[in-house]
Amino acid sequence: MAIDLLYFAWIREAIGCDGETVDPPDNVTTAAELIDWLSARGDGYADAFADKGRIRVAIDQEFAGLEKPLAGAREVALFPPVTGG
Amino acid sequence: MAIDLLYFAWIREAIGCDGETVDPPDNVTTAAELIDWLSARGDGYADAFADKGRIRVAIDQEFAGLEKPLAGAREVALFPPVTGG
Amino acid sequence: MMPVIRLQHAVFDPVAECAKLELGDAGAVASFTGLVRGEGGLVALELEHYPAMTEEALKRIAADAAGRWALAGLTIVHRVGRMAPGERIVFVGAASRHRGDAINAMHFVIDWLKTDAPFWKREEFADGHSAWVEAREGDAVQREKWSDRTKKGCRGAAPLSGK
Amino acid sequence: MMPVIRLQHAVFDPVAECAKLELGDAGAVASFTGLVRGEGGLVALELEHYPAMTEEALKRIAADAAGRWALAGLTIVHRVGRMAPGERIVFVGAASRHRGDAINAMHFVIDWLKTDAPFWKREEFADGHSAWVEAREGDAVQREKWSDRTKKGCRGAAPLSGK
Repeated sequence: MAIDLLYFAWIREAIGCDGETVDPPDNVTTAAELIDWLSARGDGYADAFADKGRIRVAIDQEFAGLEKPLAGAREVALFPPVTGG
Repeated sequence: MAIDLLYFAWIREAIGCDGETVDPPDNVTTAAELIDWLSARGDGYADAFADKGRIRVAIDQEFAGLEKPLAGAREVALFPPVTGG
Repeated sequence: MMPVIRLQHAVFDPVAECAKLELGDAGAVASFTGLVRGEGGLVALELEHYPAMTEEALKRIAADAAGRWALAGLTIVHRVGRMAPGERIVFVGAASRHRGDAINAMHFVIDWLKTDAPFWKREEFADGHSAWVEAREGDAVQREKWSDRTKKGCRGAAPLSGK
Repeated sequence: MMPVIRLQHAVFDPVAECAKLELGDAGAVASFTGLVRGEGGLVALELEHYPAMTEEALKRIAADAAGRWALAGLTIVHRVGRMAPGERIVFVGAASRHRGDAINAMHFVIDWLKTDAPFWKREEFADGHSAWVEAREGDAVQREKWSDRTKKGCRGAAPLSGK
């Protein structure tokens, strides 16, 4: 099923776009698996996701752990630890 | 030896003046004893100092406990618990 | 009490924000203002955010604060986009009858803003280079302190900042 | 860092106070403003103080705060005399590189002001009666919390407010 991906900060810069729509295979069931699948797409992705410990996720605009099932998610955002305020 | 007394807030109101110079006898050696000696001077004083637990003291412009020796103090202030800020 | 939450590109005036909080006759107003520091040759700060999520995240933090302390008013103003040294980035103000409630609510909100709102800072320097600000582990630690202090309304989620 | 301490009859403007703290490029400014509440038919608040001692007491509290936290600026403005509902009584502002330092220093100063500075409040009401404000035991308790948190610079004197 199609998922809208959003990238922020240096993840956006490494990948070279601020988002895209993807249709990952059925064996991609969590954010962590989605990241692994994306990393195989090319250098920019591999660079962006080289250290999974530095990646944070929001699924359908709710912060989530990397192991949370995507379970029909429409929008997944991948970004570094937040630094606002 | 002469001591300048200063009264604040409802202690000032009960006594009816904001200060005076007194010369207590030698057996008045602490703020607590000074308060007892003053209380014998009349109704206003007795009212002001009826509850010693509600009296705070500064000796020569330093906050002090009631039992602190006056030891040559020049200025003693008697007042209720502070309520600023 | 309806929290006031504003996300904006434009500069803002904390005076106006505080004045509104003071008008509530609550007696105690605490505020925090974060500004862009111009040190190390910094010429600009760029604040990126996740538009679809940001306001919701701020509302949630505000609601958590309102659930923990007796507040007469709560205001969060957060800028996004490009800003210059000396400009204000964020304002948090809280009003209450009790100074402790106003101060703690303000402190809570700014701590949680640092860890639970989707903002990212990039610094641009005079020599042309730029760098994304790294999350500080201390922010996650500071945020966690609040779970010890008051239970009511605690969300208990993992911090999004830090390692 | 030289604390700014002002004791005055005149109304003051927290804007001007905050602006000075913001100019220091410290990045974090926390402030507290206490105002006269107009509830219960209150028409005026009279603030009496011990002129020869007050400024020294404020200086000492400011020095204690400066000894505990890394501050770029610290401002205390306290009014004395007669004031109307809605008017500001006290302002405490602290600037630091670290938000925690600015917020904690501000919180410390206002807590200690409540217990260790020679001010007394009298409230006047619309029906003509007036009453001295009673010290709140909570103020002494709140003030004592600081002795647990940081040892450095702690004076350890008994609270002057409370029972």
